[in-house]
Amino acid sequence: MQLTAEREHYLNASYGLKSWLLTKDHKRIGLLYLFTITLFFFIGGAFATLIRLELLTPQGDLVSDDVYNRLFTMHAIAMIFFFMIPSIPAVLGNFFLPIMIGARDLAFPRINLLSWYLLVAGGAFALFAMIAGGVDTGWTFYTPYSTTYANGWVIATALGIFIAGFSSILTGLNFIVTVHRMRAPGMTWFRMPLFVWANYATSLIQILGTPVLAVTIVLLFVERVFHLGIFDPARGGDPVLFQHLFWFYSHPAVYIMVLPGMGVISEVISTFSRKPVFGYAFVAFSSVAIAVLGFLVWGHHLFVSTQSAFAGLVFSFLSYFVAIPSAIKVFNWTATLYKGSISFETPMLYAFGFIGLFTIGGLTGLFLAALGIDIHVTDTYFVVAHFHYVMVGGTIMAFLAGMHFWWPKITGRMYPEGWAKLSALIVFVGFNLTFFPQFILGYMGMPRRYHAYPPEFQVLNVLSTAGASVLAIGYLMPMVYFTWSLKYGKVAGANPWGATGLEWKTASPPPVHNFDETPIVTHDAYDYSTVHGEEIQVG
Amino acid sequence: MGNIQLFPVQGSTLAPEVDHLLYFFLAVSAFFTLLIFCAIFFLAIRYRRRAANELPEAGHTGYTLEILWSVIPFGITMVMFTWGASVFFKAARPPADAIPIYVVGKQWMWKLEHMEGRREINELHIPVGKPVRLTMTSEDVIHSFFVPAFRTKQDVVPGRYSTVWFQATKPGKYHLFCAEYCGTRHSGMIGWIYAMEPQDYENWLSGGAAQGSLAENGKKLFQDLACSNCHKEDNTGRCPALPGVFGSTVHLTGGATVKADEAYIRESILNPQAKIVAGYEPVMPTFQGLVTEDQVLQLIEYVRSIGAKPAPGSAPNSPASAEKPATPGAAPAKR
Amino acid sequence: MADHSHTETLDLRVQFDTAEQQKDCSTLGMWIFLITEVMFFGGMFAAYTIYRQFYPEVFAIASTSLNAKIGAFNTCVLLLSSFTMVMAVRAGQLGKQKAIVGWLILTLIFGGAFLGVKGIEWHEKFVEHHIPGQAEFHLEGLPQSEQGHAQIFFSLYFSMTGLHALHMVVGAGMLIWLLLEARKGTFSAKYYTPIDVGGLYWHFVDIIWIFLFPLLYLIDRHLKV
Amino acid sequence: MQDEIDSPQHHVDSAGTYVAVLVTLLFLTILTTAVAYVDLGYFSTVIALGIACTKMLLVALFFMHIRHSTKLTKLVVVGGLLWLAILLLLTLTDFATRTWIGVPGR
Ligand code: HEA
Ligand code: HEA
Ligand code: HEC
Ligand code: CUA
Ligand SMILES: [Cu+2]
Repeated sequence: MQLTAEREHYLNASYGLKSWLLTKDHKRIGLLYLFTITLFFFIGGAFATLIRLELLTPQGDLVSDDVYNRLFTMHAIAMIFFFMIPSIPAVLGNFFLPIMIGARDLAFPRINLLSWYLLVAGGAFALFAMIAGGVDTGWTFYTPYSTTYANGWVIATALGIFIAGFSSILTGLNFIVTVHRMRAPGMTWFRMPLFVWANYATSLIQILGTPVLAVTIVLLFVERVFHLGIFDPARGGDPVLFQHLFWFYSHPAVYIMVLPGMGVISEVISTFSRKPVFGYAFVAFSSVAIAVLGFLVWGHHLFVSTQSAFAGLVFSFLSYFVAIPSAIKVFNWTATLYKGSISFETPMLYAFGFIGLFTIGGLTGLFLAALGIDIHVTDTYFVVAHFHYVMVGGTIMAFLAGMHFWWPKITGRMYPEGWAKLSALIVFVGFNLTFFPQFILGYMGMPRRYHAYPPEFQVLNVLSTAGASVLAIGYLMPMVYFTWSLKYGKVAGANPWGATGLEWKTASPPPVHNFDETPIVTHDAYDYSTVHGEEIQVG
Repeated sequence: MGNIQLFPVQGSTLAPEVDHLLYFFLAVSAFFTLLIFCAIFFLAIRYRRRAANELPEAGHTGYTLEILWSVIPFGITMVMFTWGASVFFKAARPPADAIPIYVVGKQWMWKLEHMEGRREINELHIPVGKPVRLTMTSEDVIHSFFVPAFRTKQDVVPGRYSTVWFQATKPGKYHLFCAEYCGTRHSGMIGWIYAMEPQDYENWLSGGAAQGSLAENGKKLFQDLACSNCHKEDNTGRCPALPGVFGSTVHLTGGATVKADEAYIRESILNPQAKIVAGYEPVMPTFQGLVTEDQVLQLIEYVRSIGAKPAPGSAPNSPASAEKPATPGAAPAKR
Repeated sequence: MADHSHTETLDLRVQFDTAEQQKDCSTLGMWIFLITEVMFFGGMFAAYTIYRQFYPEVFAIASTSLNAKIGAFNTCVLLLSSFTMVMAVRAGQLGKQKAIVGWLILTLIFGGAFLGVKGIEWHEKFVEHHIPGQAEFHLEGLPQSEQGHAQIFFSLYFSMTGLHALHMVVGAGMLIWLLLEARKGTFSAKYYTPIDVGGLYWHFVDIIWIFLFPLLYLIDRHLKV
Repeated sequence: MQDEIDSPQHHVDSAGTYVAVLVTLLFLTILTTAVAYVDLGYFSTVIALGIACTKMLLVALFFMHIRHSTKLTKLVVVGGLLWLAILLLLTLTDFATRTWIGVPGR
């Protein structure tokens, strides 16, 4: 493992725009994804900033109601379909999944590149729609509003999501085949890092769920463009059917968003406690269990939609089953700390943040899954708070944990620890200030997607807006210091954290085909006795 | 704005039930959140890394703990489910003697009609202490009828009827929101519920009954639309007589039966061929496009008013009580 | 394991250790893709099931307006194309270059015939004004008030057969590419994975039609002969 | 390391097998069309779908070589059908129970 500057690695093996745009290297494709989703995160963040500014006062004074509706729609579309769903799997998963199982690349490198292009193409449609005037259907596209009444760029946006969906499907397909067929010698299923398990489970959802979203969009498309009447109430169609099909995908999709994050947390918690994850097998299986059970609960979004009361009962009941594997994970992470050797680098701080905020977000999910409470809080800010807790407090924290954790491996440079810790703190405080008040707002009855609201809700909204500006600073800081570290960061060794995964056994940054020699795996995951005594020299 | 309010008023019989359920959830959540937070905090401090080269023993995983922390949360969630479902079922089934009110949502207003004929827009007056049952539909997109103080809401879907009911406990003025996104002025589709003492309510009702009661208007329509040409009281001719129909079980050609509820009457008017009464020819024309949703509701109310009519709220075969699960599996009124 | 500095060939790309592994990955990849297709059509099957249960009589009458005999004929054409496709795969397994080309051409012809017949059927619908969303839409034998429900049947008919036809067109494109490659002599008994995998796709599209045919043309036809 | 690869697809079926399968498929097509004109009540649907499933099995087992493929491939197929069943059945829990408590919209 030589560390001379001349060593050839995936970044300096070839130069020029073409060498990136036509690359088949999963690591470079991971970075291409990183740029794309960062762009969409800031677009979505800019919309969020405007939403929060508008909600500072009860009157709708900053933008018109029509513009406001477009803002939250495009905020959600940018964030969900073009940032969060590709975020961890397509960036960190792409980069590390093959390395972690000791493969030279994914099974289908060309398809991998294609799926990035599909995301870009889909993103281009969505961006075009945003620039040309936006859409105002809400990210849920409920019919008949979206088919008959909305006058924005519904079709362009829907097409963008459709194309991005194929990107997601192809990534999932690639991962599944890779995990089944490309593992290095000795890498048995129960030696795989939990991050790989989590991405595997995610891929299952991607291939089984996304096609249903695709066909739903197609049916929306033909109804809007060709006036076929599949959901049209005027012809005896049922708009609630649309909601079923939409949520058949979109509920499992929330686990596409959170499972990879959980995988990151497993890696981080283990590394910074120097202990195998407690109950490894349970944590591994719980990922698959969440993926499977996640398909059985979608009707909990339809409790007041005129879905039959009996179906409501079934879906409420099933919803509680997903909570159990999630609980298993949270408890096992906590138990991992017991008798560990815990250090507090930035990734670990984010991991703590994740566990705490995901717990709150998840537990409030249980409120929503209860029929009796949901009839009051559905479509209020309580729901908004719930999902930002799991997605922003959960997944984004995990994404940042992963970015900091693997940054030295990706770039060969350390990020500045002090700044990073500060920004983690700012994100945590800003986040809670933004979204905690929304739980109260929701229970008080403030409906979501409201451009103007009664004055008694103002105080809490002001708090929320204040929090959002703190949060924005917290998110901008990593942008700055990550960029800074590319040039000025301390050069990182192969294994700066004393971690166990195969990715730490190869150089930083890794060579083009990941390993100079195909590794042969002889130990379980997280066997710290294999690294102990090597360079454990953490700042 | 000075007085910060952090909890909504309890304005209905349902509100305390939902709130109790909430307290239970809050307690469970607080317990687990604190448990996790404290555990992380103390473990992280207690086992912080003291030497750079320290390597802790890899512990063993026991099944006991795993089972423990799967089973206990599962037990708790089952309580959550059962309790939540029981509250929901109370909210789903209106009592037999509830006062019927009709609601039509449209972009972006609520149109409400009382049986006695008073019509309101974005305002609803109701008596305290009496259950009220809203039968709702939409003229365009999906809306949702939401009264935070009553802790209940229900989507209002075009082409179908949905039901929500509540019983106000305190006189007062409560927010009415549209909670399902319905387009540009969604946030403007709001109004007020006025819960009044029954006496005041009676006065208010009689105050503006100039437009004629819902059933009276329906009766007039029945004449104007020439329904009465066919549907004669004495059951002569080719058409079934309508008195007594509402709430009864109708036999259809083909052998199925259907309960004559709102949805069935509506279908009979807009889509008469869908279900043909046994012994009759399918000659009734459709009135689709000729009548508005409000008018359909008036016609329904008229048909209801000439249905079996014992003293309100008492007899088991009163129209409203007949709407309870009479014939499960009867040919469903799907839309 | 094998060193990875070897130059990439078609039957052994850098990321794989053995040709066997590569072939296996491709097949597995295609099967997984087919599962996504099952779910894609599944959404429409769900819609179909629900509306059929809503409006059984209307659906029966609307089904009758389709020509079951043409449908059956077309089903046979498609099954024939599946047969020629599997023969092409077999030729690949045996490394018979000429036979591959021949069977692929036959497959294309049958596939094209299917699409042609489908086109004729669609054209008829236009002539008969059975196009949902058009003001002139009218299905004979149904009262005005049921026309909406009939429109839903035809909406499903057009989306399902339309998307199926789209898959056929994609499949035909794939066949043409295979044909060109086969004529260049790319395939051999050692390397015929693309034909194999392409075959899977083609047969899958066939299976979808096997279900569309009874669902759209046959069920409840006896209710109104 | 890979999962078991019990060397799939080295098995070459005879052309006769394929012809036999084709003939069966064509026969079933004609059969299902003919039966559709006969009123068997409820069973008409069952038979139509039963025949379709048989045809699917034939195509999958023979033309798509499921007979000779790995366990994993079989698992993938079964899994896919299971998920289709989830989609259909859970959607039907709503649509099939809409009138159970007799309150419109519940
Ligand atoms: C990453 C995304 C994510 C995740 C992980 C979740 C997780 C969960 N969600 Fe959430 N949800 C969303 C994103 C997510 N959700 C979004 C985006 C929406 C709104 C969409 C829209 O309408 O626009 C939504 C809406 C939503 C609703 C509909 C609300 C409504 O519109 O009325 C419901 C209802 O049941 C729900 C439930 C749940 C449940 C039960 C979980 C569970 O998986 C949570 C499990 C986790 C835990 C339970 C915590 C950890 C466990 C412990 C600490 C142990 C103690 C546990 C017990 C006592 C059981 N969610
Ligand atoms: C992954 C998904 C995701 C993420 C990350 C976020 C992030 C944020 N969201 Fe998002 N949100 C959704 C998904 C997400 N949201 C969804 C699905 C909805 C529902 C939409 C619907 O109803 O259809 C929603 C709706 C929603 C609402 C409710 C709107 C309404 O119902 O009326 C609000 C209101 O506060 C909100 C706020 C925020 C805030 C403050 C953040 C913050 O975390 C964002 C912080 C990030 C930044 C601030 C970026 C930093 C960049 C800059 C500071 C540059 C600024 C530049 C300019 C201003 C030019 N969101
Ligand atoms: C041309 C004659 C005709 C006219 C006009 C007509 N109907 Fe009917 N109606 C019938 C016949 C015949 C039936 C029984 C067959 C059927 O169910 O369609 C019927 C059935 C009904 C039923 C179901 C009765 C039951 O016993 O279940 C209702 C309710 C009804 N009509 C209401 C109306 C209303 C309201 C109007 C006016 C807006 C109207 N009808 C106009 C002929 C007519
Ligand atoms: Cu009506 Cu929102
Ligand atoms: Cu959900």
